[in-house]
Amino acid sequence: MEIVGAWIAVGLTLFMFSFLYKDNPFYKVGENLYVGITIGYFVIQLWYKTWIDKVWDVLTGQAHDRFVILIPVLIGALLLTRFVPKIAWMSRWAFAFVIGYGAGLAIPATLTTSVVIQAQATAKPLVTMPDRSPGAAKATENAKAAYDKAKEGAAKEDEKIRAARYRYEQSRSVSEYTFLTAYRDFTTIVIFVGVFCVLFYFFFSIEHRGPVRAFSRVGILFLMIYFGASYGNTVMGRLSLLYGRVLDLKDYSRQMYGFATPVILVLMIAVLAALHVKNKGKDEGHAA
Amino acid sequence: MEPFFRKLLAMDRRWIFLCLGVAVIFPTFFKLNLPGLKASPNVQAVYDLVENMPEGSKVLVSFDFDPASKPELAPQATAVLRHLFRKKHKVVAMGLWVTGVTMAKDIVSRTAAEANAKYGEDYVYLGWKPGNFAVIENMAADIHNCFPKDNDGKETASLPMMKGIRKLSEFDLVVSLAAGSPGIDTWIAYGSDKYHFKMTGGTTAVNVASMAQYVQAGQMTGLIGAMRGAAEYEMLINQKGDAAAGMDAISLGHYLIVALVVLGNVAYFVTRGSKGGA
Amino acid sequence: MLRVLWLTALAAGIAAAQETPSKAALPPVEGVAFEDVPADNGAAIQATWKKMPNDAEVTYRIMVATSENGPWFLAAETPGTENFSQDDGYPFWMGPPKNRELHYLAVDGYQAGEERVTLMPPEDPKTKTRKPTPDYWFKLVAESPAGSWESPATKLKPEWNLFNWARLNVFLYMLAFAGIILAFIQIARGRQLFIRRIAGLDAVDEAVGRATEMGKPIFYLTGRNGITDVSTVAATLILGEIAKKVATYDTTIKVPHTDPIVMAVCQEITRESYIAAGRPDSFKPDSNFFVTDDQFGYTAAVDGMMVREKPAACFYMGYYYAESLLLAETGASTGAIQVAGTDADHQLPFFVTACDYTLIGEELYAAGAYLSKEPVLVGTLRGQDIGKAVILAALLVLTAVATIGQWVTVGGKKPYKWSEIWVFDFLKGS
Amino acid sequence: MVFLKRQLPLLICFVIGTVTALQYYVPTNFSAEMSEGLSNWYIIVSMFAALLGFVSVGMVHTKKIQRQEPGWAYSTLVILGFLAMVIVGFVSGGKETTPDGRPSSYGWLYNCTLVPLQATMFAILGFYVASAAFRSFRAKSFDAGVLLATAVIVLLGNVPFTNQVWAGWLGIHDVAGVKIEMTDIVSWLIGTPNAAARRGVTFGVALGAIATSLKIIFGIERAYLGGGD
Repeated sequence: MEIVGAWIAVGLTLFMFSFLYKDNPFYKVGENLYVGITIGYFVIQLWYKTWIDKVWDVLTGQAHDRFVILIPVLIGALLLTRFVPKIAWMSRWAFAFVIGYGAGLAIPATLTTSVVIQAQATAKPLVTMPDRSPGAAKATENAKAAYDKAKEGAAKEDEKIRAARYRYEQSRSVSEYTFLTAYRDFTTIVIFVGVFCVLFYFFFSIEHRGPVRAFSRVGILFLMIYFGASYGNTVMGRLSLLYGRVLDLKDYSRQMYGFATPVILVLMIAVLAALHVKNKGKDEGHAA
Repeated sequence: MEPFFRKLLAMDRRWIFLCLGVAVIFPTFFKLNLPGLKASPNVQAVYDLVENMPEGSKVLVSFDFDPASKPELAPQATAVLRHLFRKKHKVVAMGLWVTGVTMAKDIVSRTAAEANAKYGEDYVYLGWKPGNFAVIENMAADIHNCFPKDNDGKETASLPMMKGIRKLSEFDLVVSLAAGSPGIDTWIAYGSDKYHFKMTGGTTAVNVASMAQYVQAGQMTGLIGAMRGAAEYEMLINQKGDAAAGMDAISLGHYLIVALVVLGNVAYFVTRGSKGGA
Repeated sequence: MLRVLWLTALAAGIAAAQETPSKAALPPVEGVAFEDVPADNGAAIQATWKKMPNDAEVTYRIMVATSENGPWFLAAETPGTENFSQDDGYPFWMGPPKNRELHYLAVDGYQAGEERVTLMPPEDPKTKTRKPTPDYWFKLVAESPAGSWESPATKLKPEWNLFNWARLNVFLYMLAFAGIILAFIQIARGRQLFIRRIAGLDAVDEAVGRATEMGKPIFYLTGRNGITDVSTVAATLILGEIAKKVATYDTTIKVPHTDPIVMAVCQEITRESYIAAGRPDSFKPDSNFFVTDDQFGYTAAVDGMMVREKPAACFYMGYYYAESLLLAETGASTGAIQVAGTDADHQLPFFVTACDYTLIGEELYAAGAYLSKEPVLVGTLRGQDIGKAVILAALLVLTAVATIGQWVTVGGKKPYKWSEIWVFDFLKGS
Repeated sequence: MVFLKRQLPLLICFVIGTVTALQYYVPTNFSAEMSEGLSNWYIIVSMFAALLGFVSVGMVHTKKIQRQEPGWAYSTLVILGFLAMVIVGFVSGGKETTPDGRPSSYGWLYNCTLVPLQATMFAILGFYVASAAFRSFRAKSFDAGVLLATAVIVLLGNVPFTNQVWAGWLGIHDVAGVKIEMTDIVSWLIGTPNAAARRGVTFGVALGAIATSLKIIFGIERAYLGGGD
């Protein structure tokens, strides 16, 4: 079974990869299978994890209010009236439930998570005054003592000293205005300016002229940094996925899987080459 | 110079595919073990969180991804679960993405077996339910009602570990490993911001930039980003896995792409001067 | 929200509960009050009492009983130096005044032997009902090596409340924003509201002009989402505008589709544009055509067309997924002018680098509203603008307050983060 | 009839939407139970919603097969894949593993078809990213230049080895006890200016989403009713 599985997995992987050469029958086979298999998997999950678990077991159970569960089943069934043109309008009741519930839940949740809390995290003191309380001074003193001790104790263990120094610098940045405090303030300021200017950029009720233009220009630059970071990371993501496939293919080229990868690869190249020769001369626009 | 660049720009892109293929495949045969990996603050924060929780804390791990993101998120899940089991925390696993159910089960049972964790006492795998945010809302009220049975059809209420866990807010930590939405943002908006539990997670590279704001606002503690984050986590728990092995290939790929961007732009600027516009 | 202290060292607690007897008396604790916790489901009560001079040595315990004479059980315990009202977790408009002068402790259950009993009886999992909450008696016990003191018992029943006052701010924001949106949609129905010219739309004119000069077609893509998606709607509206220009200059436009419904809508829109431009005869119904609903199949087909026909301009409006990269790259390699507009922020980087102009996120909706003058769109856009203006103003004011709060002192001493307590509570998500 | 077809859905939407939105502000047990009940209903209705999608995909493909449209043979694969998965699913009782811990036929089919197909779908993009990096990512304007510069920094910083080079050769890495390495620069870029920009976008998107939700509840946005009377 395992070997058969390996051959299928390798075959389908290479089918999909063949899209790199161009859109071809192998790719189409893989893709259409994918659609069918995903739906099949989904249906099984729905059957066992939702229908049996949450509907059937309840109906056949003992709870005195068990028939209430028929209400959502009825609503769900109404959705399917979409396929019966005459009574398709009944599906609107079900859509009204689904969409109304989603919208109602989304309003307070979005307001809290994406507006109120985000605003709270932006509005911070742009300059932090040092905490002059005896407690803070004491904490710094202790951290310094620990740092000194670490320096004496372990001459070689660089990492420990560094950690102790880090803690010392951290608490010193609370009780005094140090480089770290300035760095944190700088970060706060950048966040504030960034959020402010980006919001300005997406402001459509006034013309972007004069100082408004300056703000929105800064906003664009922030957006570009966001897109740049996003781009850089996307590359990492795609490469990771590619690596994952390569690793699997390599794994399956071993003897225990009957050299699945090289064999199928050679076969596919042969077929594609044959197709290429056959189609030569015909109008053939490949995916550039 | 100019004709050369012009030719370069006009070459078939399948040559570039080939270069990338070589860059990614080469390190899988010849280990380079490039040094320099260091835990980033966000990964360290997740590690510290798990490390410093008292033994036996209740942790929910939500697998919000499917095989499409497996190379990135499976190593994260493995590393985090290993750490959780090592610290003897009680793990409840589940998922919001349907096509990830079986994959998640594999990961959970494999890491649990490594740590000799017992099903039902040390960990539970609840599986999946449709409805995205509604699942979170439902779990906040009553997990036993939301998942009447676990993934294998055992009554949830009959599992000893689940006796003490009824509501989302009873978890000491919720970890969402998400490849998109529903994922971390759903858990924050419909879960932690409303029902107040500690939230952390990991995400794919594509989503790292979008999740940064939640970390900055303190809505979640730390964030494991992509395969690199997984490699860092593996380093922190001192157990190398798939991610650490993959970093070489990814690294070469990165350098190749940087080189391509630079080369492409040089070519663009050199050739642009002569014949207005590319 | 509630800062409830669980008793873990229950042995000590039970011991204390049973031998409260006569040690030397401590001075009476002032201001002891037991109240129902505001804005909960009736699960908890809260106790407050004043900070006392000898707090450093004192341990406070809250005892609970179901009858006036006991038996008394330990509900919560705190050293005298901890648990003040400033940490009660409520915004300033709720609960006791926030400071370090008043002790605060919330209680929702007690320890009876091994068992933890909640004040609100638990739900019976079978019948899904609860017994009614009984009356409870509470007292505060202060204990120190020097002696002990206990307050008289207070009878109290935790009650449920109808409104969660801690979420009052979010409630008000919701009402206000709903009002603004509905009002502006109404206003926009009555008169024109100003929307600034979207810079990217200038590029559209240029692109159409260029296509006319070169005598090559224009490709217009409406994205991969259905007609219910806001970005698709915006894309169809912009298509209408471009089709008008195309009709006027008599160039060709090609709109490959991946959704039959969107195609039908776009066909209609294109036809109307040709009529509006006064050239109904040159309208070709097959300028909108269906390719396939499959993601990469569609992409490969469109890429192939681009390579063959070398369009003068390509427009990518609407929502895109991973295919954005392939489309924009192929378009760029054919040398076409490319204008994109999408709210798919994962795809924006690819469009920005590969296209000559990109409408970013909401700019796409704004462009649609700007061109169509549709009252609902325009009104919503203006309403959202007001929302943004409010956020901008709030950020400015609150940041100023927070920054100034770093220097200002009130009453001769630095108050406990007053700016955060007073102003930032408005921004608390509870 | 018009009431049933048009007004009633709007009314249902309004009532459900308002009740759900207000539930957030009501702390009583009844409110919690209602939320639990509604979410449970929603989960069950979601099942049918998913079915709705499947049935339409199925209908498209069966139609193709019946009419023998071009590419109809591929459509049979959709049906075939679906049937294969459903049959093994029912045979295995929906369980991924047999009692002795080995993969069941359902788990097996999942691992050797769904996993490689889905994973490869997006792995292909790795190649396209590379070719696009060379052929179309241009610093056409100052803005695009900023984007590319950030991207290059993030790309380089994402490689651990760059860090080695940075710390070892350049040596500028120790400020106030904090090692500033390539990783930290990337972390800062992502955690600060990127987070700020993203938050600015989030405000707009969130307000847009709330506005849409409000319009749905108040019956201004009624695209879900579909066409017809």
